[in-house]
Amino acid sequence: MDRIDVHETPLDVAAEYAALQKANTADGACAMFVGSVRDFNAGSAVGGLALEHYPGMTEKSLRAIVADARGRWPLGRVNLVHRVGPMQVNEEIVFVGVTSPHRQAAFAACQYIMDRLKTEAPFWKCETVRRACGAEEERWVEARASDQAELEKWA
Amino acid sequence: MDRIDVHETPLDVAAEYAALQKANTADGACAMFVGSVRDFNAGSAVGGLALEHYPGMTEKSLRAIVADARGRWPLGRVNLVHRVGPMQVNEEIVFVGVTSPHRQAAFAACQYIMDRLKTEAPFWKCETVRRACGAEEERWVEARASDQAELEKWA
Amino acid sequence: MIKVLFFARLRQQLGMGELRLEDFSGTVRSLCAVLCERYPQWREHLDDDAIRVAVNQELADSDASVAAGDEVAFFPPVTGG
Amino acid sequence: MIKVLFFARLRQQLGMGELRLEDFSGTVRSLCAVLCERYPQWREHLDDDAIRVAVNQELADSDASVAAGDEVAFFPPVTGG
Repeated sequence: MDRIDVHETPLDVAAEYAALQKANTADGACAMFVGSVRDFNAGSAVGGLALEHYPGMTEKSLRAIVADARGRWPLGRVNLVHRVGPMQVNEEIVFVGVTSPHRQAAFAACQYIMDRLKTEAPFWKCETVRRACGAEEERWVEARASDQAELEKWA
Repeated sequence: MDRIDVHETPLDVAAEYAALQKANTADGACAMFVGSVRDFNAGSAVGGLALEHYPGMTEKSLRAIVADARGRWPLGRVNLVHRVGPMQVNEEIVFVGVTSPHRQAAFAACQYIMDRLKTEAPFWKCETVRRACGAEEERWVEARASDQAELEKWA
Repeated sequence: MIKVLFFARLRQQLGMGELRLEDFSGTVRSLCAVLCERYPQWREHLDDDAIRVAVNQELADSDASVAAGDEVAFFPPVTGG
Repeated sequence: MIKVLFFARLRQQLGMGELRLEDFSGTVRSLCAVLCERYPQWREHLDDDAIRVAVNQELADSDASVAAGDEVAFFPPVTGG
């Protein structure tokens, strides 16, 4: 029922949505989230991103998060795909899609999965930052306190 | 910036997402919701749906809802499409997509737009219900108290 | 002249989708009273707290004013989405 | 034998992504002390409250036990999604 995948190739959001919706007559609600590479972060122009992960742990962590979401809400299909490796500005990093008979459950589960993923799934972003002088440098993205704070609403 | 549309032809979710994402380098977050026709509602098998609306008021109402969402959160693109007329089980009724630099804003705005639409946009669903004896009959869908209750979280 | 519209279940119950009323001026509540006087069989459907009203395509309450040129719509709670 | 992994910024700071430790048994905290004793220049990076730990690919705290055959990973706060 769950599709959980981590790969280096570009995400295909249309295909992910089609898999959630195809012949799914029981669920009237589908909530989705797509995170992609912004051109600006923490005051600097971003030229691209490389995503490192912990191969053995990543899928295990994502499966645990999705299982917890299923324990909280009545969900139909769950589809969670995360890209790793190098990627360009505007390319998709993560797709989360959740179907349910109920709109509130679909929204809540989609947001819950993202909030948990952001704080515990072993991914690390390294940005290529363009300085005003034209030089490029690599910079590890700092974790945000706000991501930790978002978790509290699910406690 | 906003695409708001009401039409009788099928929704194309892939195209709607593509329009939100294309060359959008400022927004790292895209939250979407799709509502579609379920095969079962309020204890009965559903064979299809016809959606009536109030043509003069519909788009006006949707525009006001989206404008209010923009007043609450920093949003990039907003795309709200609602189908009307006859449709089959599993077909899409509504698409809401919102982009933002921030994940929380995208999720909140998407859910807010759906909660407002569900309680004030002038659409009415008439289901074709299949009785156990094989007979079909048309039935106006009842509004849910829970939809009204959802609004309170935005007050 | 006022344009009055009915939608969905209410349209079916009243057996009418649209009517025009000459020389009315007052509130939504008094418009409703005029209609129920003219069509007594509408009262059970129209004089119902669940029924919503829009004046000139914006949601309104019973105290809203209605005058010549206005469009008033009565309908059941909405169920789109 | 214990397998120890380092990721992201921490991997770069320590200049090492993986090491193997013979004959260790204790807690995550004592494992960290053993590593900092062997590589004193690691202390400022490894002995930091922000650093997260996973034992056998599940998040763990400093009191978690580590024994032969375990895989222990140290890494900075995650930033995916």
